[in-house]
Amino acid sequence: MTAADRGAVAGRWRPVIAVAVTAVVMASLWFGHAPPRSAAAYARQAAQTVGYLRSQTQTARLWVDAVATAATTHQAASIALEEVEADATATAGRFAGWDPPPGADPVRDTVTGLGEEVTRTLGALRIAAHRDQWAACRDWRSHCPISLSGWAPLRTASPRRPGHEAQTRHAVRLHARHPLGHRRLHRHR
Amino acid sequence: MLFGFTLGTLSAIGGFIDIGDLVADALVGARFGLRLAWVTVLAVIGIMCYAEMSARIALKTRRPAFDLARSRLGPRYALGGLIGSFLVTALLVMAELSGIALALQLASGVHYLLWVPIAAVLVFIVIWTLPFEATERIYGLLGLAMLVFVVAVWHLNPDWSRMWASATTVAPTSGESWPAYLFFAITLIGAQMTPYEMFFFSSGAIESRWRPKDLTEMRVNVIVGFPLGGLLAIAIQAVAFLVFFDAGIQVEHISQTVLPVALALGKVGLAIALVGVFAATFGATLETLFSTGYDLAQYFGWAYGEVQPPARATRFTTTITALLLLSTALALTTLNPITVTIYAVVFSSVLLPFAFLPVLLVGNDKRVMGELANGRLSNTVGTITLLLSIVVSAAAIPLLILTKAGAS
Amino acid sequence: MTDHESLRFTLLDQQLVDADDRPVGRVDDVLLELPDDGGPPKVVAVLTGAQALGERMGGLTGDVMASVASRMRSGEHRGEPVAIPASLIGDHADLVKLTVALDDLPQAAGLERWLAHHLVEGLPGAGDARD
Amino acid sequence: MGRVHDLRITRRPDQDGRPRGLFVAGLAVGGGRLAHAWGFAERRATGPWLLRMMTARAARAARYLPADRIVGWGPEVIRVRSDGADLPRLLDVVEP
Repeated sequence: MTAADRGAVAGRWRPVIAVAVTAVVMASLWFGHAPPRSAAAYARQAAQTVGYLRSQTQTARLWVDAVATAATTHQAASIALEEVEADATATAGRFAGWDPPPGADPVRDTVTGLGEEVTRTLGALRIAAHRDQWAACRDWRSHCPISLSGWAPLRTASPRRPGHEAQTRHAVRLHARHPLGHRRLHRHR
Repeated sequence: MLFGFTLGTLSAIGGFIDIGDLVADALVGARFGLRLAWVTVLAVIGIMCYAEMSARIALKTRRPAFDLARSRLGPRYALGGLIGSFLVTALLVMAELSGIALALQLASGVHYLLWVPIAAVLVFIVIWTLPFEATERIYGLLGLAMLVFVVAVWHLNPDWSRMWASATTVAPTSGESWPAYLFFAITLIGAQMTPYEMFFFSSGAIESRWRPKDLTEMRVNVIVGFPLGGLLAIAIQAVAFLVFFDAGIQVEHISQTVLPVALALGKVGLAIALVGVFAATFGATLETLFSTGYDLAQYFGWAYGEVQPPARATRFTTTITALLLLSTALALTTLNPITVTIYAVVFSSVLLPFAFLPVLLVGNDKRVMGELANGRLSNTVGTITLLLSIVVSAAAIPLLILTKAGAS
Repeated sequence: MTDHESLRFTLLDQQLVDADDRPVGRVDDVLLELPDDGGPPKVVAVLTGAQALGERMGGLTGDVMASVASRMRSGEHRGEPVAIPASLIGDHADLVKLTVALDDLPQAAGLERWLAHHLVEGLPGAGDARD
Repeated sequence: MGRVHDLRITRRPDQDGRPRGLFVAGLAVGGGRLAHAWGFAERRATGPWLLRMMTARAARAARYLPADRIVGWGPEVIRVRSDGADLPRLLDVVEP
């Protein structure tokens, strides 16, 4: 019984298997964390970063709207705004930490600029929420870096809405230089 | 009869919805709409089959299904499965504890890291003092609060034809890749077909002292409980779809899971949803801890169980306490619970065949099961589910790496 | 009608319980002895505990398991796995039932007793380890 | 002749008819590992179909080797009187 359970193959191949597994694990860790080196990869990351920033801004907007319609407690909304700001800071910081490949400096300027704007706005929002100045929060849309106008939150299920173009303003700017960026930005449609 | 019925049903729902579902369903709904709802349907059918099988084994032998697993897998493979599930559970309990703490944070405004140790102490007290049945009943009942997600779907006035179109499409949404789509399909399977649901449903059958004559009652529980859990899961996907999809919002926090309910039903809805999240994560913490304790105790033949006072099952109690401490420490590292959940459910899906195969074999063992051995339906669905789980298990890690855990 | 059964399904790896149905451990290995008269081998004892299991499995995992388990034990018999004489085995099928109580097997479940005595017993609400 | 996959044990009564202990009645020899591990070689299970089909050939190949035909019991090698061909199939020996 014992011999049968032990299996015959294991012994000789064990070191080979161990090395192979380690190599695959190391490679995949690197794959997960390697900075984008090519212009295309950088543009993809740029588009993804803008997508995240937009997602975070939109989330903040939903919470502010919810407070405005008394649909949520102030505690829950403040917590959510803190989370959103922290996420945006992390998203923007991650992108800013990558060196742009040759010729991608304009992309970096656009996206890091947007990141700074978004984090500043969300930070102001968080402070206003902590001070319980919810009325001020409601006005923030007008100077929000990512346009939110024309986006009716609920009760509209149609995929094509007026104002959609405005949402992807930055996408279009990226598109002018990097077609890939444009494609990635439309992932959420 | 009625009482036993509700108890089992609650256990089925409570077992189904946990942090994995709260995270994965909202994430998937926001990114893919209802285009992965079919995965939930498959997962419900698969888990119903195996939960019924393991409960039937428990009725017949009065021992949990996995008790007989070691002689089928052999000690080596069983040990591999055991170590794997121990690690996955540590991650999962960490995520569940964070889920409890995040629900309390949203309700109170106090930072979640302060709630983590409190949640852990609360869990420990419940393990130590309350009998199994009482705990199961309490969080099962509270878990019904999750039905608020189903109500929210209607209050969001959805375009039903668009929902249907999304639910009947098997393809990624535009801009998403196939690997990402498949990766999230696996995530959903890992979140919804969890081995501990089987453990728990079958242990519940033992602790409620069901006998072979209660077969019908047990089956009714399976047929009602698990589809209800699946309905809740699809409801979470649906509200995330309705609120987040068009806005291009990615789900990164538990607060976003409950946000649609607040938008649809206001503060009351939010409060009920938070109670539901609390109950689901709290119950799941107990369930995952216990199933790992059972797992280990059964492998080595230790005394186990909630029916015995802790001193009669000291190794069992010590193990789950140690696991709880480990998970609390993990939770306090401020690792993002959502990320940890995704990894945990993916690794859990890797281990699925190890959980399914022995149950299928014992269910067919005529010398153990006698007239309660598997019928044709159990075997057909069981075999298909097993094959599916093998495919999922093989594909999970490559897809995890390829999609960078769903990031692209 | 066969009068013999599979060792694999009715003894090895199965749950051991004492006369009062309290869990003792698993049948982690089986000790066979070849009688001098040349008859078939006889099951002398069943071995239980992580040490027996580790020695049976072998390999790195098994060795580690066995040595850890052996270090955790105390008394004159440390170094040998816990053996329960075959004469104490009652019924065996998917459960192996002993004809004695757990308390009469001082070797078995040592960790359980140690933890009960040193760690758990002192805490409130633990119940009594000995009844 | 093949690998030993299982032992068949029996309780042999002594002269007074009291059970005297567990003895090895014979060996289960040959056939695949999985056929034995999954219980198909000794007719414990008849399903599921797919697993049975996977192991059917191996299960038919498994033989029962009674202890009285064994000449030498070694730790690695077991010597047998008679060749393998006339051994009964395990499937035919065990109860249906």
